Amino acid sequence: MKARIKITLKTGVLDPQGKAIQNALGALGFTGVEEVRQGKYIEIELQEKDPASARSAVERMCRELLANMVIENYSYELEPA
Amino acid sequence: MKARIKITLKTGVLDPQGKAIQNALGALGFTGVEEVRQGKYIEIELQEKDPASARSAVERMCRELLANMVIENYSYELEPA
Amino acid sequence: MQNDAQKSRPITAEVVAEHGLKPDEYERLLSILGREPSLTELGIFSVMWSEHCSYKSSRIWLRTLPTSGAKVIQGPGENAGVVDLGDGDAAIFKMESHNHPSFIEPFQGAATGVGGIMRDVFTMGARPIANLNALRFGDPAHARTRHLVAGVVSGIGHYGNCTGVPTVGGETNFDPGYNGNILVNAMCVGLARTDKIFYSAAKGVGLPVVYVGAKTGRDGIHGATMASAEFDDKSEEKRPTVQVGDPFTEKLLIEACLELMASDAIIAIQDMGAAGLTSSTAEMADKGGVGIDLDLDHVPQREPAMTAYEMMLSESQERMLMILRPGAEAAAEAVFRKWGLDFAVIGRTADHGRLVVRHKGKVEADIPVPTLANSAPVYERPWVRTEVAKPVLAEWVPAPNGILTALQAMLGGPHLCSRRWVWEQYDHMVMGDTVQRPGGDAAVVRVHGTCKGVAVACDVTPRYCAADPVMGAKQAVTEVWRNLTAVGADPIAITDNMNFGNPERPEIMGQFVGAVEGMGVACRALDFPVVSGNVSLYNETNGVAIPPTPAIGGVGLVPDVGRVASLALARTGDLLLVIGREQGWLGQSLYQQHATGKLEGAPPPVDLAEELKAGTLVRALIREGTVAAVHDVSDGGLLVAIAEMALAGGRGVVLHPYEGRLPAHAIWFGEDQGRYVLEVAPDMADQVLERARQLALPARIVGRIEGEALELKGEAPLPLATLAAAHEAWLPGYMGATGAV
Amino acid sequence: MRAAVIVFPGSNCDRDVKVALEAVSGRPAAMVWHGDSVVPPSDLIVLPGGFSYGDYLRCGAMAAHSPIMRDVVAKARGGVPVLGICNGFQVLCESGLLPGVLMRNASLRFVCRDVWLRVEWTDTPFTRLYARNEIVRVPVAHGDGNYFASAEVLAALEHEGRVVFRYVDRSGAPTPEANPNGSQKNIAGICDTSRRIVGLMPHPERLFEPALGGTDGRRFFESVVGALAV
Ligand SMILES: Nc1ncnc2c1ncn2[C@@H]1O[C@H](COP(=O)(O)OP(=O)(O)O)[C@@H](O)[C@H]1O
Ligand SMILES: [Mg+2]
Repeated sequence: MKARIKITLKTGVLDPQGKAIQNALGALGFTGVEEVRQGKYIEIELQEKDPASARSAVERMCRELLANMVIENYSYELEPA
Repeated sequence: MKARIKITLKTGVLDPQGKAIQNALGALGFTGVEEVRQGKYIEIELQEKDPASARSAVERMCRELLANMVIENYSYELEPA
Repeated sequence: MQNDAQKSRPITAEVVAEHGLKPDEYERLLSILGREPSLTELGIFSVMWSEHCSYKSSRIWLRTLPTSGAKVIQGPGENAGVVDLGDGDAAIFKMESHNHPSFIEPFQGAATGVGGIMRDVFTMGARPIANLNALRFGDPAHARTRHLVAGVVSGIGHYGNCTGVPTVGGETNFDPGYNGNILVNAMCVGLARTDKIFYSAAKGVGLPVVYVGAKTGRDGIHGATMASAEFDDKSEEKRPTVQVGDPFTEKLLIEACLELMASDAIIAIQDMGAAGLTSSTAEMADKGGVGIDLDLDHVPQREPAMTAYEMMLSESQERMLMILRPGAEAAAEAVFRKWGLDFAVIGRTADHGRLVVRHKGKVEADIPVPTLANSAPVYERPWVRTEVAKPVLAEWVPAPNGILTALQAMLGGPHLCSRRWVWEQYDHMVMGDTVQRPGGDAAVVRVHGTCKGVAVACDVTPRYCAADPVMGAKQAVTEVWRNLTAVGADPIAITDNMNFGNPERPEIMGQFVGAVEGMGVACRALDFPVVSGNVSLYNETNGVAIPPTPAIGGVGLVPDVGRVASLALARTGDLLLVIGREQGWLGQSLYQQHATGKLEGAPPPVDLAEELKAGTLVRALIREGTVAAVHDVSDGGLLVAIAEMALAGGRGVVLHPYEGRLPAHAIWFGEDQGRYVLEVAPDMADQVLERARQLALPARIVGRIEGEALELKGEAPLPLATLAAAHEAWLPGYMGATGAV
Repeated sequence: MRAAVIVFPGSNCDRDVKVALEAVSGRPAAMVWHGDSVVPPSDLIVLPGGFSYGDYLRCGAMAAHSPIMRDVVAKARGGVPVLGICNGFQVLCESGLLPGVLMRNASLRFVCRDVWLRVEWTDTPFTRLYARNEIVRVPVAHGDGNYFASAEVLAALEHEGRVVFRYVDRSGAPTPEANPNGSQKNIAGICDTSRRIVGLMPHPERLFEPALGGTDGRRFFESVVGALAV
């Protein structure tokens, strides 16, 4: 299966990249940009065919490596490859 | 409106991060990880209420700043904030 | 076999053109092969015959450069040049351009440029100890400049910082002449033992040909030919050829190669640079006088369904090719696996003298090696000498309202402002041997575990070269020599990066010929041979060429890092002396540009005999400890040099008013060559002046270190704080937060 | 003193810190490969600076999961002093031995320059020979040194006196200008509750002899060598 994982900063955690993008957009003349938050997007191809076990694997990958739970949240979708 | 933007590497473009993550997952004992690709996930809050103009603004943001069109593709969803 | 080789896409005129081969060049290929090439063979020849790999326009002129000397161990012809540092130590170095890729994708283009030049150095057995980069951007006001600066600088930092090699120096210029073609010239210096230097000749038959490093993908296919093609507005379409670098893999590759090199497993080794597998196999086989049988099935591949054509032309980064001693495979593989790198035997050397490329059991190419390596056309392109304008008299250039006001304006502008914003993004201290950091005349990196140091600097003044390529190139070589001298080093040798426009235009070719001539003259007079280099032509967009830019990188030896000089003023009460002839030369000077908005006339002449005398004296004074600070006089002239010394040391100077016959502004801002500013204790001044006099070198006292401002009779004092603020503000102000994303 | 320096793929200050340790202690430091499972008996474990695993994903994240770290964590919990410099500090945070995380510099640019540090506490093995509130000059060289922790953690760090180094100006004031990366409270280095595990972004090993332009970093190593002289 294929996992599409989004890793985002928890609210309240400052996001220098997001800020910089927001400023840059302003400098480029884009108005009305109220907030920008930057996170990570990770795609993983798994041999696993069974949704349940794929799900638990991805859960563990996120908690153990992909996300730093101090500052980040994660969410993901699974789909048959 | 709110834009959820995914920036991904074009196929064929080397993704050192993805490769490193794949190796690390293997070292952590996750088997059957066939490929990992890392991209960016960006959320933007826009004052704009009109979907059509929001869309065209986001398109331009992606092309002009957010995505490096030399090596990256982008895709996004728009939703009422 | 040949039938196999011919079974593939028909070679039409379009296909030939796509490969950048001129019709007459294709005719030449047909007669050499005696048959129509396969598509793979056409691709192979197109990269081998590209300007970038074949040097077909520059070769005959490069031959005229002095390349030997008492300290030269290896001159041009290998991956990098090698010079002797004594005690069994050798410095291995080279400079190479990544101009076109950096214009198209500044971050990756610059990053892979750094990676490529480091591989040229460690492939010879050296651990890289210093990186430098010479950067030329367009007009700051040009729409793309800011974006290019941000991308190039972070790309260079990204790669050098991650590999743990200090980036200790370079140049950053802005000039509208580079609006359409920026220059990114990367230089790397490495250290090796003289008895452990590795070469690329694949000597011996039946030896394993080994591929190590990263996997091969479809990266930068035709990068080599692209680097030799003139830009036009459609260049955007060339974008997919940009390669992505992985400094992490490079770092592992450095460690793995050096670890294996400590054994005797390697017979020959060479990086896969431009034209990857093609040029590395061809060059190694040719130098070893052997043939090679390659089986592409064994090449580690990153993408499915790669063709022989793609594998032979791929420019995927972080790859090396080695010829091993038979039986050493297992031990060698263990080393590369330990470092998590691919290792594959992809062929064997053979006695048939041909490069035979098989893929899936089919012969895709079968070419006699000598033909492949040496049959590239060599052109003696028509050229015309550059007209040199008459010298500009100092009187013709208007005086400023105030000398110090002009100084502040100039130091606070793009040409003379502090480059700190750039070099603070580079780790210039990693490896723990950086004795002199960026910001001075030359950086000094200690030879690890000794008290010796390697001094490095790179330089060229394109406005001088544009006005007079011969004198400009002479000046570039000399200024590098002077920069090394100013820190107390014995200059040893140079590498160069010749950046020019389209050589098919006689006036451009004339610039190249003139520059090579000027370099040769200076190198001979200063005993400062050329041991490596690189040529980048076709730096031209819609018929507009860059200013001729022969970038020179120099290496020198500091016998004792405890006896180096810096430009920072050290002691209040000391006197400042200037040595060297002063004639107030304002033609092509930054002051002329500041005052008139134009650059006119001939550039300042270089007197190599006087340079030698001045340099020898300065070096002696530094080693005796007679001088507390030294700075050579270059861009902006005497007053700019003094101001830079004051800023670096945080000490003010009371300037002695000039009372000679020349206009004062010509004395303060003239760019006469061959000069140094020295800080000496008052009781030593007479002795130093006397020693200069004995050498018939003009020398005089120009000021005294005192207070916290620059003071000149008849003008309001210029506080250092004010000057520093202006000097430091321009670049950060210009860049703002860009490059951040 | 027996020191062990852990070498991750991509570490690049391992040799620098080895040189400093050996110069001060006069004893060879053991270089321990990330793939090993045991750290040889040591009085001190050092996680050096660099770009372990290319700093991909998050700085220090992958190194924190490399085989050797299990034993490093075990020995640290068992009382062996552990020092993390720059990337090593990031690894300590990612592995949970120290709280918080090091985020991208607020400027989003890599920064390499000397900074002024205030030594806040001298009761760690690494700061004994400094004076409390002494101002020292030490280089930083990082792109991700922006210390972040939750309000509770920050309060605890301050209250328990675990902020060991702070970025300050020359006069000792923790101003925003003196902060090279946007760290909360100008935090440059912290320790754990046992005060034996210390992580900092600046590189004391880079200014420990006159030839390199300064010696303020030297006492850092003299402190720990003295403390552990056995
Ligand atoms: N301008 C030059 N001056 C002296 N030597 C040069 C010059 N240009 C190229 N060379 C030498 O020609 C050889 C081939 O150059 P290049 O193709 O850039 O090396 P590589 O293939 O290793 O990148 C090298 O030995 C290089 O030092
Ligand atoms: Mg090479």
